[in-house]
Amino acid sequence: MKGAGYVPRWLIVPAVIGLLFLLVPLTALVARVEWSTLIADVTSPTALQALGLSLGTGAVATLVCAAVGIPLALLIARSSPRTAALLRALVTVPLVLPPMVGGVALLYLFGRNGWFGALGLPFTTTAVVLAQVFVALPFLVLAVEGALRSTGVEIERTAASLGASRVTILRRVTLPLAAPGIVAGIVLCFARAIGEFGATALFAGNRPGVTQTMPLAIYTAFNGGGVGQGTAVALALLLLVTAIAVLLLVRGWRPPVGAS
Amino acid sequence: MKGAGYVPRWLIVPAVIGLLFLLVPLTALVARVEWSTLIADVTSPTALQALGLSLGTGAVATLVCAAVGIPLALLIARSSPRTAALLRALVTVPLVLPPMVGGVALLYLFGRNGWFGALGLPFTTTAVVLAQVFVALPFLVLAVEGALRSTGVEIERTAASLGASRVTILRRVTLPLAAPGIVAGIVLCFARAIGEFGATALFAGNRPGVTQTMPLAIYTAFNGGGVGQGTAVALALLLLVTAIAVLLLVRGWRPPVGAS
Amino acid sequence: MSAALSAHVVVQRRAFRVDVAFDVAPGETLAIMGRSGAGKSTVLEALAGLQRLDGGEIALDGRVIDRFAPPRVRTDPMRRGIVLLGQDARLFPHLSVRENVAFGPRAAGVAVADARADADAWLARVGLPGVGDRRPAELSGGEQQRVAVARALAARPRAVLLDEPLVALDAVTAAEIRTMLRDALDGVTAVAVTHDAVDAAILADRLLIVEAGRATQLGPVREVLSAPASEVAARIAGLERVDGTASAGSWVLGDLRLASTDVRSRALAAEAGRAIAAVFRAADVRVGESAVNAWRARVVRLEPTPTGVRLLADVGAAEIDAVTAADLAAGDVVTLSIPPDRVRFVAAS
Amino acid sequence: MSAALSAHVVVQRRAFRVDVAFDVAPGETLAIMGRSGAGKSTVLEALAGLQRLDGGEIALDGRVIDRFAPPRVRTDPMRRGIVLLGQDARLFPHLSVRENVAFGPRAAGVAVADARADADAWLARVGLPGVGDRRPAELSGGEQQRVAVARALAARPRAVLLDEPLVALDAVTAAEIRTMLRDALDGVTAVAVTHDAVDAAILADRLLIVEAGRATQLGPVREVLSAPASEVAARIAGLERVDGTASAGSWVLGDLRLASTDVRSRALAAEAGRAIAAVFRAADVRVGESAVNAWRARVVRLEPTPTGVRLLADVGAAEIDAVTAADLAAGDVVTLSIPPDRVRFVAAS
Amino acid sequence: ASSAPSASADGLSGTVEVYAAASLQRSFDQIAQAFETRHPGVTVTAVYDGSSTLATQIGEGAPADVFASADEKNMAKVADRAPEPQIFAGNTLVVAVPTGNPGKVQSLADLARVTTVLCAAEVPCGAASQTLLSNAGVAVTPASAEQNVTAVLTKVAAGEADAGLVYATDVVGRTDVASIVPEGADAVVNRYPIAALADAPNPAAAAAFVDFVLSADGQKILADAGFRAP
Ligand SMILES: Nc1ncnc2c1ncn2[C@@H]1O[C@H](COP(=O)(O)OP(=O)(O)OP(=O)(O)O)[C@@H](O)[C@H]1O
Ligand SMILES: Nc1ncnc2c1ncn2[C@@H]1O[C@H](COP(=O)(O)OP(=O)(O)OP(=O)(O)O)[C@@H](O)[C@H]1O
Ligand code: MOO
Ligand SMILES: [Mg+2]
Ligand SMILES: [Mg+2]
Repeated sequence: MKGAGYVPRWLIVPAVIGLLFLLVPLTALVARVEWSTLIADVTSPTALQALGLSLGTGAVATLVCAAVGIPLALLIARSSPRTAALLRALVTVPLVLPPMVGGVALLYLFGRNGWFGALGLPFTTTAVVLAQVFVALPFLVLAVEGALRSTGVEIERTAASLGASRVTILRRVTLPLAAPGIVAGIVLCFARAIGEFGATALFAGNRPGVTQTMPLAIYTAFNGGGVGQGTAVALALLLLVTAIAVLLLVRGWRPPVGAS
Repeated sequence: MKGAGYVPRWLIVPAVIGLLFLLVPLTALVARVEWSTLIADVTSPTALQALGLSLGTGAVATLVCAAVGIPLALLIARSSPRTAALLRALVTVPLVLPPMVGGVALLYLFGRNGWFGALGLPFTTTAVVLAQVFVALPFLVLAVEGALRSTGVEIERTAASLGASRVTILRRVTLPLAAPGIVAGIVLCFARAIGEFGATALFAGNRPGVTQTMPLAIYTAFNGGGVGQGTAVALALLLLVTAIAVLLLVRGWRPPVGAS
Repeated sequence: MSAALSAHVVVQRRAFRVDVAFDVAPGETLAIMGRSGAGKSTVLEALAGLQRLDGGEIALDGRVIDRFAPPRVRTDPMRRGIVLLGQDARLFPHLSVRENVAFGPRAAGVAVADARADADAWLARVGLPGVGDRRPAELSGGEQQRVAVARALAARPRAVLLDEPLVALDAVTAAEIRTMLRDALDGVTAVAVTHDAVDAAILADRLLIVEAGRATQLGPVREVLSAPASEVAARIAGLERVDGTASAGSWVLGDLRLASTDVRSRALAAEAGRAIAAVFRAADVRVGESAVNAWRARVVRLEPTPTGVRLLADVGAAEIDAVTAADLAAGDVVTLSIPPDRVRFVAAS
Repeated sequence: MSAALSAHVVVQRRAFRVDVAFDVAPGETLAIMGRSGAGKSTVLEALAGLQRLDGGEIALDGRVIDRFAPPRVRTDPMRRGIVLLGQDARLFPHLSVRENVAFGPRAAGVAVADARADADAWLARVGLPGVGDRRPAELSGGEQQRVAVARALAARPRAVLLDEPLVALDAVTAAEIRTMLRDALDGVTAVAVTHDAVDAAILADRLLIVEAGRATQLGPVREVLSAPASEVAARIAGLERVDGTASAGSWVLGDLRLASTDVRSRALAAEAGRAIAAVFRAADVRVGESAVNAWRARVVRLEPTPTGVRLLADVGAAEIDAVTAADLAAGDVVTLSIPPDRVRFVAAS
Repeated sequence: ASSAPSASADGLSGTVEVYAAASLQRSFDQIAQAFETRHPGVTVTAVYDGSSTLATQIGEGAPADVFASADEKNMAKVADRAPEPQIFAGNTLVVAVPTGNPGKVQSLADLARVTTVLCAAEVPCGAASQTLLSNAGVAVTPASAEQNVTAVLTKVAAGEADAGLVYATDVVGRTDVASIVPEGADAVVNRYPIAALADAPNPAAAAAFVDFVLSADGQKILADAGFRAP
């Protein structure tokens, strides 16, 4: 893409309003940080344990989402318009549910009395990952599907007529061309997984070191906290900064030019 | 787009696994429905009031998100790679925060003692909309931005050289070409707004008829419910079915061919 | 390596129907020419497997790779061993030029280093050494076209389909690539769609004329171009074609009478009353009196040409120099003539 | 309505630099020809405002619309009143064909019904009545190209830039569209990039030859095409060009000596020792002895042409019929000749 | 609960997983510490959340050893796993107001006048609030029916609400809210049951923990946090 497009300049006004609306509340949050206890708060074993758990489960959940979500997105993108509309609606369903309800559903399914109760999943770290996958997968699928649809099939046909197998086409044409959308989907997915609270709280519980991720630690701190819930705010900041660092790292990575 | 692309057939396996993982928990939910009280539960004044409020605030929040989010997505999509990466990271930030923290931030900002306390927003329906916008806007922006980037600027340049003003280009070329992505973004945004719980609970509170949306009603029912939490499950189903109906309606709508 | 191709392609596109059948011998090149929208690209896409058949069948070395009637067959494009160079270059935008050209060999399992060396060699052959590291978007239109040619040929297919491979190239470059293509297609089964009779003459063994979805003429290139069976075929060959009647060894239209020194033409013209067409090059027509093969015509229009003026008359056309044209205007009556060794007669319907 | 265009375009693209200056009078059409990658499209994109200048300036009717040096000016493409028909058709995929053509008028504020009627009229002019309701993807390559032509012209710009408007069209359709374009461009300021000397001759008043980013020749079309200043210009015009020396009113190269009946040519050749080039059409060269303007040459290659054979000799080339060619093979020595009224001399450097 | 028990002086070992209502968080953190000091071989893991959430999880097989609920209703939900609950504490309501008491709230009656937030009637503190207000004959339309006490406190502390009804234990040690003990508060006591679960992974430690909560040491910590004796 060379040069700029042509967009009405006054659109900057609503754009900046939107951006400010997202960012100013966070500055209000920062304004409430108790700087005196910040270091202690964010370096407490609870905080670090929760952070590690969040990053670990978030990463695994994102991998799982990519592994099943990209194929699902491909399936939808390459289906007939009718089938695609149906599949897309089905994928959107879990999105609509408050995560807590999703957590209840997972608990019913995998709980003691559930169909898969024998697996003994609830209240384990695996359950955290499952809860995150459940809430984050739709975001990945819908974002990737959009990208795949707009890259179109013409270029796949060209590759096919050059003798490339389906796997080669996928690896060297379809996925690289949809890469911006896939990266966007993975970012959405990871961010959603990292921030997930409701489903985790119900399905995995709030067990320090096992299922207590950052959002649950924040919630716990918030419930138990005294003045200004300083610890909760500090933990929220920690989560934010870490997540941004991870995201910038991911975004900064680009496939090497002309790679084969 | 004519004909099919070329995708390895075995990808259907992970795709179906992904789809099942999203859908089977919901059937577990349905299995717990108490059919005897279902009708009464979903037709109770509380349920219907909450549903109406959810749909109304969700729709308004989606409109607001579209009004500021599409310009923001355009801004990002047409920025230099560096600026775009930064803006994208900023937009992703609120995504990472557990919604509850977002609600606290909003409360700090718009609360009586906050910078914008004079507006008197908390405990109003407006606050519900704001909370929904805060959590849903990033999804819309990131999805739309991906779509805009992949449509590229070449076709905008063609339109410009045919004498179309920036507004005309936006209206007749840029937005229509990105339409699939925009629809996807709006769906994501609406779904997320409808399902929003944490930020609403903290920032807007839980006033039946004013700020008690479906997720809050579900949670309230869940807290008050007996062993089976029948009412909560019934309300969750009601939310699901309604949302799917709305989404299918939106998805079913297509711009008329050759419209001008 | 090169395969025999046998095709009967039937494709229905809305009201438009393509129904064309032909065979290509192993190593042979068949050119397809026809007007815009005649169905040429549709035929190539069907051969490549990118367009579903609505009838007929396609076989490679006797093995059916596509058949409409039961038992249906539909081999995937990548399993046909046929490479299509489409009408749009459609380079992979995310790959370097070198990786674009190396794509086919890589897909066929050639080692990376070998495929790249091969790609560089092909880029040199299409006159683009040193652009391997660029992205397709950093090339001019003609350069992209040439990379697409290199990419198609580098895949070393059992049969190659070229849809207007020399379009968007200037005369000099086109001549170079044409020569390169002729060598590269030597011994390779190929079908090439072109709008330029020069391409057909140099690249192909036989020429198929397609009009409105139907094959109207198929034969050795020289034969089709020198004896075009239709107005369209004549115009494609750069010839004038005027329908008349055979009479006493000559072509006759009203008062006009043309003789030919060509043996086959005279044989045709011997059957009195037979519908025949006179075929000649406008460049061979002279303005001015002549003992034989002269006719009076009214000037319809005068059009500049690169080296002179093209005179369109109510019967025939001439290419004349600017000096001669200076005295003429539309509506004038002039005498045109053509040497008998420059006229051919062909059967008309 | 039509504007005077004055341009000095400097664009740097990596190592490649375009630096070309020219004026176009109101209503005039300028053709640009040159080899693939010479910088032609870059010039048009700069004029349209889609390519940033790295030097020079562009003015329309004396008003600067683009200038590199301070005070910098850079008018948006949509405010220039210049329409570019790019090398790719780039139709709007989401709009019907009719809406594509109506896009320019609609953007200019024409009422919907009028713009549509206008679009239908333009579609008829490019030979595509009745396709208005289709999507661009449902058209053949040549049909898309014609829709793009219609879309550009329908916008009724103050100046129109055409990048290879007749590419991808068969000879018959190209001739029709060429005639249509000639009428449509009558009185419209236009710059047309083409690879076909016929286009230049018919459409343009003047012709600019661009080589490797530089203008090497600019003048009335006929003049440039008949007296090409370079090998490239000659090949573009479809001419042979052989460098030699003036000697006693003739062109001389070693033993070879050619005379011309052309007055200006003889004047040039009168200056003994001056470097001059002989320019002629291969089609005018005959095989066989002749009293004047004959030379012996070795056959380098024989190439089929649509109507005969092209003989490439070590000096010059000839287009001969197949019968003559049958006796020849590469390496043979033949006598070639050309009538003195078919040779021109031009100054060489 | 999952780690293998290892022998210690009193024979107790391993971990004991305590599921406790959110309002017990601060006192149970102290109790856990004291319990661990008493039984060095045992590690206490406390999981805090709303009582109904915990009850649902225990019903679905959460690996809990002990459940301490904020009300008897939620304890009753898991009757099959917690057959013998014992009341270990009581809690009463106070009126929380922002520091400085901008609404000049003096009594329950003032709650009808100012912006008031209450717990939703469905959660334990909400049910208690309803009882307290109707006993006093005050009709309050809350600005919000919050899902838990923390939400009520947050809104009061932020100055959003002029008053809210919370547990006496919630305001202990907080400087951003002041509290007023309303008339009739003593009459509405919320009773907290605790039970060692029947299928506790570590039944001995579970029983010991329950005993400790009911012991004088446990009761002392609870009393310091503002709880009443059962
Ligand atoms: N983005 C780019 N980066 C670097 N070089 C470029 C870029 N775009 C074009 N070029 C080079 O600039 C030169 C001029 O390109 P241009 O497209 O103007 O050629 P052209 O004369 O239109 O050729 P053609 O007849 O093949 O279309 C070419 O050599 C091309 O390789
Ligand atoms: N998707 C489609 N739907 C309907 N008609 C189509 C479609 N694609 C092509 N056509 C029509 O089919 C006919 C043949 O198209 P095709 O592309 O084969 O032509 P072509 O001979 O290659 O022409 P050109 O020389 O212009 O490329 C054209 O008349 C075109 O309008
Ligand atoms: O301690 Mo509770 O269960 O939040 O009322
Ligand atoms: Mg075609
Ligand atoms: Mg070009």
